[in-house]
Amino acid sequence: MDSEAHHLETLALREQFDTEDQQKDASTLGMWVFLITEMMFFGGMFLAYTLYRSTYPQVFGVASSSLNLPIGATNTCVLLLSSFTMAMAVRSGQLGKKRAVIWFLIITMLFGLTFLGIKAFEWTEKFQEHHVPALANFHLDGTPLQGQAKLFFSLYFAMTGLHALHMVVGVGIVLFIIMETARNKYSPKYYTPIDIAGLYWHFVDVVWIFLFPLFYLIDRHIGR
Amino acid sequence: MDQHLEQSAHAGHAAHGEHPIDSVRTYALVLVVLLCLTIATALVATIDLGFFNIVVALGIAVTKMMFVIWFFMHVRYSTTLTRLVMVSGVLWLIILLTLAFADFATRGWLNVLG
Amino acid sequence: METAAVLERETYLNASYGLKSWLLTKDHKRIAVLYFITVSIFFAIGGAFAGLIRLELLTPQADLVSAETYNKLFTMHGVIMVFFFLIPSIPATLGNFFLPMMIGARDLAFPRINLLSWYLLIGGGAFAIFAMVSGGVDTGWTFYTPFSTSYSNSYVIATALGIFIAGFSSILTGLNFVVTVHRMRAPGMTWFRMPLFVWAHYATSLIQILGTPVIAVTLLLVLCERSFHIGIFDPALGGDPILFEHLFWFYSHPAVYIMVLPGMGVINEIVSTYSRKPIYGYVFVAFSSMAIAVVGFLVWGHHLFVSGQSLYAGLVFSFLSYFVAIPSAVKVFNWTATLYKGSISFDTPMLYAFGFIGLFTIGGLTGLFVASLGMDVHVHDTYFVIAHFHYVMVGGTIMAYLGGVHYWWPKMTGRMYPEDFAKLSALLVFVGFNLTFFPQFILGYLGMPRRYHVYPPEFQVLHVLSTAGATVLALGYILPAIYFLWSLRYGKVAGSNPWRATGLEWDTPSPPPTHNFDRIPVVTHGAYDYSHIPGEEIEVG
Amino acid sequence: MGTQLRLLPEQASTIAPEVDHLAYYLLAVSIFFTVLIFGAVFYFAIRYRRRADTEPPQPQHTGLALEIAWSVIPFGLTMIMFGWGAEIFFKERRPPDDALQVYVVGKQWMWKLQHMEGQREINELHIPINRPIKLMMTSEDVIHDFFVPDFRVKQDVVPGRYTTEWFVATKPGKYHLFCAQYCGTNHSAMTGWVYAMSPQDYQEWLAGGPTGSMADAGARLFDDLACGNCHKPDGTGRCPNLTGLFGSTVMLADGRTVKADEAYIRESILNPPAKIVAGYQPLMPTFQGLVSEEGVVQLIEYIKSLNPPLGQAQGNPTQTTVPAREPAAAGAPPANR
Ligand code: HEA
Ligand code: HEA
Ligand code: HEC
Ligand code: CUA
Ligand SMILES: [Cu+2]
Repeated sequence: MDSEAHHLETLALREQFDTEDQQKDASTLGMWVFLITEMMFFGGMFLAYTLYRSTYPQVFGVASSSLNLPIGATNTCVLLLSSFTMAMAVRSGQLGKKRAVIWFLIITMLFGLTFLGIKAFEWTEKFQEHHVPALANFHLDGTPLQGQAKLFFSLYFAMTGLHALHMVVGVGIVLFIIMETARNKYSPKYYTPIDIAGLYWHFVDVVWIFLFPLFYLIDRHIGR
Repeated sequence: MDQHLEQSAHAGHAAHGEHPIDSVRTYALVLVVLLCLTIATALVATIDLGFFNIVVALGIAVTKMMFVIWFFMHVRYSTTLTRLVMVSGVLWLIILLTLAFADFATRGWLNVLG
Repeated sequence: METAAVLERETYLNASYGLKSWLLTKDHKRIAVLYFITVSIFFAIGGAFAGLIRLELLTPQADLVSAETYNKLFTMHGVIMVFFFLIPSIPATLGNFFLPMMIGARDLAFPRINLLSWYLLIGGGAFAIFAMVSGGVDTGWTFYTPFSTSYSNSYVIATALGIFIAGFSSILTGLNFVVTVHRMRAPGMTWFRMPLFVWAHYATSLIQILGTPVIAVTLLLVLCERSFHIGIFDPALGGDPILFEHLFWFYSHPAVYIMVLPGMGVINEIVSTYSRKPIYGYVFVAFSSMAIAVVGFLVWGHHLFVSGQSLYAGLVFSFLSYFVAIPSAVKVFNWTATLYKGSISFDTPMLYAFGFIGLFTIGGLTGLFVASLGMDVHVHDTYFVIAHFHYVMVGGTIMAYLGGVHYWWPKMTGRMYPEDFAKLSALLVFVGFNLTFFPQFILGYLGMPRRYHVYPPEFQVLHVLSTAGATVLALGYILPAIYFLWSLRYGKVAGSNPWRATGLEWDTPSPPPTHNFDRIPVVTHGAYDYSHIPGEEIEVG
Repeated sequence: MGTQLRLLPEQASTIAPEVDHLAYYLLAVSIFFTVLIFGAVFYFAIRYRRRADTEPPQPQHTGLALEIAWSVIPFGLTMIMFGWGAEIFFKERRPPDDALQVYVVGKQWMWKLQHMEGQREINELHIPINRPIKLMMTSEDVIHDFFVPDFRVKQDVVPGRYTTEWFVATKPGKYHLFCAQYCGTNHSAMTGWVYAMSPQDYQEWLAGGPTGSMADAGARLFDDLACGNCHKPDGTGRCPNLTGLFGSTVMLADGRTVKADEAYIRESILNPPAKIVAGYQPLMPTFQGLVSEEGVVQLIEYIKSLNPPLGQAQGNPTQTTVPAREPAAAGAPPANR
C-alpha cells in the first residue's frame, strides 16, 4: 500500500490522491454531479414553463410564433458546431496535440461568442417589438391576454438569459483552458481539465437543445 | 451495479484505464445527424400536426440530447456510476414535475373551489 | 509526558501559523474549524433574535418592539438559524473534519472547492448581515409570494441573494462529500464497513445536490420578479403564487432532512461508543438514511394542505409523508436496541444522545399529527407547528450537534472539556428546551397562530412558561461556549482515544497530523468492531 | 373566557369533535411510543450501565423479524392516521349544496365580509348555528388565511382565485377569527370575531341591517358599469344572455367546456378574453381595475339571482346559454386556476 503520505504534489496528482486514475475519476464524477445540480437548477424554470404553457396554450402558441424561427434555428446550429469543435479539442487533448487543442478551443469560443451575439440581436429585437415584460409599453399582437403573454416573455428572458449566462461562463472557462494549454500544463496523461470543460460546454448545449423547441417550435402553428 | 459500489475505491480503480479515442469520422457524423435533426424539427414545427407537434419537437430534442451525451460527452465509455448519476438527475426532474402537476392538474376536480 | 508529545508532534493546528495560513488553508480540518467558528457566531445571532422574540411574547400586547420589528425578528431568526446555522452546522464542521478521517482519506477530493464553500457561506452571510443591519427583512423564512415579490418593503433582495450564495456553499459541500465517499476510501474500506456517520452524510449530500439548486432558482425568480417586475408568480398576470410554494418546499422539505440526517449520523457514533456495541441492525440503519433522502423528496406538498392546493395532491402528499416516518422509526428503534446488553457509560455525549432520541421521537411523532390532513387543517401555521419543528431541529439536531462536538472535542483540540460542567449544561438544555417548547404544542392546539406579535390574553400563561424555558435554555447554551474556550488552554490533555472508541479517526493522534494518518490505514473489519476494547493509546509515530 | 389555563379549544362546530377524536388517537399512539422509547432507554441505560472499564462487550446479531415488526406495525398505525385524516379533510373541504354562502375578501389587514342579504361586516362574522355556512374567499393583495380555531377550520385566501371553507357552528357564542397566513406588518392584527347565534337572534340581526340584498347591490353595479348595454335580458345583441348562466356548462370557442361557477364568472369579468363563449366575438372589455373584488362578488350574486328559482341547486342547470355537449366532469380543464 501507499505508505508515502507526503509525496510531491503535481497537477496530475494532488496530494490527497494516491493515483492519477483516482484523481481523474474523482474529477469526472465531480463534474457529472455538478451537472445534475445544474439540471435541477434549470428544472425549476422548466416546471414554471410547463405549468403556464399547459394553462395558457393559446397565448403561449401566439407568443412562440412571434419568436424569430430562422434565427433560433441558426443559433442552434452554431451551438451544435461549437459542441463538435469542443469534442475535437478534447480528442486532440487525448492525443497530446497541443496546437490542435488550442485551435479547436479558439473556434469553440468563437462559436460561443457568435451564439451570444445572435442572442443579443434577438433581445434587441424584442425591445423594438415591445416584447419586454418589464417595460410599460409591452404589447404582443394577436392576443388580448397581455398578462399571460407577459408570463411567456418573462420565462423566455429568464431562461434564455440564464442559459446565456452559462455560455458566458463557458467562454471564460475555455479561455482559461486555452491559456493553460499554451503553458504546456496538459499532456495525454493529464488532460482532465479539457475533458471537464468539454462536459460543461456540452451540457450547456443540451439545455439549449430543449429551450429551442420549447420556446420557438411548440404550437407555433397557433399563431398563424 | 458498478463494482465501485461494492469495493473500496482504491481496489476498484484498476478497471479505469484510458477510454478509446473516437475517430474524427464519428464526431463528424454525429454533427451531421444533429444538424439534420435541427433542420427537421424546425421544418416540422411549421406544419400543423396538432398535439403531435409537441411529441415530435420533444422527441427530436431527446434524440439530439442522447447523441450529444452518448458521443460528445463520452457516456458510451463511462462507468455505471456516471450513468447512474445522470439517470438520477433526470428522475428527480421527473419527480419535481409530476408531483407538482399532481396539484395543478387536479385542481378543478370535484367542483370544489380551492 | 503526554503534554510533551502533543507539543512536539506536528499537528494540523501547529503545522503553520498566521491568519493567512488559516484563510488559505486546504486542510479539511482547518476548514472545519473555520466553519465551526462561523456557524457558532450565526447561532449566537439567531439565538439573540430568539431571545427578543420570547421577550416580546411575554405579554399579550406589543411592549418591546413594533409589529414591523417583530416580523423582522422572526424572519431573520428563521433565515439565520436554518440557512446559516443548521444546514451547515454538522456537515460542514463535524462532517468536514471526520468524514475523510473515517474512511481513511488524507483529505476531501476537492480541498480547494471545500475552501471555496466556506467563502461562499461567508459571502452569503455577508449579504444576509448587510440586509439585517440596513433594516432587515420581514417576509418570514418562507418568502411566500406575492408578499415577498410585490408587497414587502424590506431588504428581500439582499437576503435572498445571501441565501442563494450560501446555497452554492451547501451544494459544493455535498458534491465534495459524494465524490470523496465514492473515490477516496482507504484500502479495504467497503461500503458496508463505513461508519453510519458517513452513510448519513452521504445521504445528506444527495439531498444537497438534488434539492438546493431548486431553491436557488426559485429565489432567483423572486429576485427577478422583484427587481424587474417580470411576473412569474404574479396572480395579476395569471401567474400562480402556489407555484412558488411548490418550488420552495421541493427544496425546503428535503432540507429538513439535510438538517437532521447528519445529526442521526452523530448519534450512531455516540450510541455505539458509549455502549461498546455495534449499532444494532447496521444495514437497516444505513439504508434508512438513503430511504429518508429519497422519500424525503416526495412529500413536500404536506406544507400546502390548506394553501389552495388540490384535494388530491393533498391526499397523495399526506400518504407519502408517512413513508418517511418509517425509516426514522427504524433508526430510533435500532438505537434503543443497541443499548440492550451494552456496556453503557454516561459521559456527556451519551446524555445528549439520550436527549436526542427522546426529543426527536416527540418531534417526529408530532410530525405525524401535521401530516394527517384533517389534523393539519386545524394546527397548520399555529404554534403546534413551531413546537414540532423546534423539537426536531433544536431537540434533535442541536442536541446531536452538541453531543458530537463534545464527543470529538478531544480529537479536534487534543484537550478534554470539563465533564461536570458539561453534564450540567446537558441537563439545562434538556430541561430548558422542554419548558420552552412543550407549552407551544398546547398553545398551537388552542389556536395561537404563528408569526403573531400580539395575541389574545388567554394564551399568556403558556407564553410565559415558554419564555422562562428559553432563559434556562440560553444558559445551557452559553455554558459550553465558556468551558470549551476554557478547555483550549486548561483542559486535561486527551489521548488519542479517550473513549476507547473504534473508528479510524481514533487511530491517529489527537489532534491529528495534517494528512490525518501517518500511514494510510488498511481496513480489515467493519465499523464498530468491539470484539476487543480498543486501547487507550496508540504509539505516536 | 378570562385568562385561566385551558388545554383544549372549545368544540363549537360539527367537525370539531371529529378533529379532536383524531387528535386523541394521534396522541395515544404518540404517548405509547414515547413511553416505550423513553422507558426502554432508561431501563437499558440503568440495567446495562458500565460497571468496569474493561467489561467485555456482548456481541449481538440483527434480528430480521424484529426489524420487520417495528417497520410494519408503525406503518399500519400511520395508515390509520392517513385514512382518518383524509376522511375528515374531504368532509371539511366539500360544502353541502344548501349551505348559506358568505363572501370573504381578505386585504392587508382586514376581513371584509358580505352576506347574501346585503349585510356587510368588517372583521366580524355573524352566523346562525346548526346551519352549514360556506365562505367564498379571495384576496385583494397577498395570501391570507381564514382561521377559526374553535371550529377547527382554516383555509388560505389566495389572490386571483376563490377558495372555500365551510362549517356548521353548534354553540352560540363569540369565537376568535385569526389570519393564519403571514401577510405583512399587521398580520397579528388581522383578527376578528365570529358570532354564532341562534336562528332567531340571527334573523333579528339580519333585520337590523340594510335592505338591499347582495344581488341588489350587484344589480346596481351592473347598471353603473353599463353591463346591460350589451348583456340584454332578452338575449338579443352580440352578447350571451346571462339568465340561467350560473351552474350551467358553457361551450367555449376553442372547443373546451367549462362549468359556469364563481371562478368562471369572475374571470369573465376581469379577464374576458381568457375564455370566449362559442359563437361570440371577444368584444367584452376587461373590468380589471374598474371593479373591486367585493364588486365582483356582488355581480356574481346578481348573475346567480337571474337563475329561475327552480334551478337553485348547483350543477342542475335549467337552462344553458349554449347547449352543453357534456357536463364539465373530471378531466375537463380546471376552471378555477
Ligand atoms: C429537522 C427538521 C425536521 C424533521 C426531521 C421533520 C420531520 C417530519 N416532519 Fe416536519 N417540519 C419542519 C422540520 C422537520 N420536520 C419544519 C421546519 C417545519 C415548518 C416549516 C415552516 O412552515 O416554517 C415542518 C413542518 C411540517 C409539516 C407542515 C405543517 C404545517 O405547516 O401545517 C408537516 C406535515 O406533514 C411535517 C411532517 C413531518 C413528518 C411526517 C416528519 C417525519 O420525518 C418524522 C419521522 C419521525 C418519527 C415518526 C419519530 C420516530 C419514530 C418512532 C419513535 C416510532 C413510532 C413511529 C410511528 C408510529 C410511525 N412537518
Ligand atoms: C435551527 C433552527 C432554529 C433554532 C435553533 C431555533 C431556536 C429557538 N427558537 Fe426558533 N424558529 C426557527 C428555527 C430555529 N429556532 C424557524 C425556522 C422559525 C420560523 C420563522 C418564521 O416563521 O419565518 C422559528 C420561529 C420561532 C418562534 C416563532 C415566532 C413566531 O412565529 O412568531 C419562536 C417563538 O418562541 C422561536 C423560539 C426559539 C427559541 C426560544 C429558540 C432557542 O432554542 C434559542 C436558544 C438560543 C439562545 C438564546 C442563544 C444563546 C447562546 C448565545 C447567545 C451564545 C453566546 C455566544 C457566545 C458566547 C459566542 N422560534
Ligand atoms: C362591450 C360589450 C360588453 C360589456 C359592456 C359587457 N360584456 Fe360581458 N360579454 C360580452 C361578450 C361579447 C361576451 C361573450 C364573449 C366572451 O365570452 O367573452 C360576454 C360574456 C360575458 C360572460 C360569460 C357569459 C357566458 O355565457 O358564459 C359574463 C359572465 C359576462 N359577460 C358578464 C359581464 C358583466 C358582469 C359585465 C359588466 C361589468 C359585462 N359582462 C359587460 C360583451 C360585454
Ligand atoms: Cu392576513 Cu395574515
Ligand atoms: Cu415537511
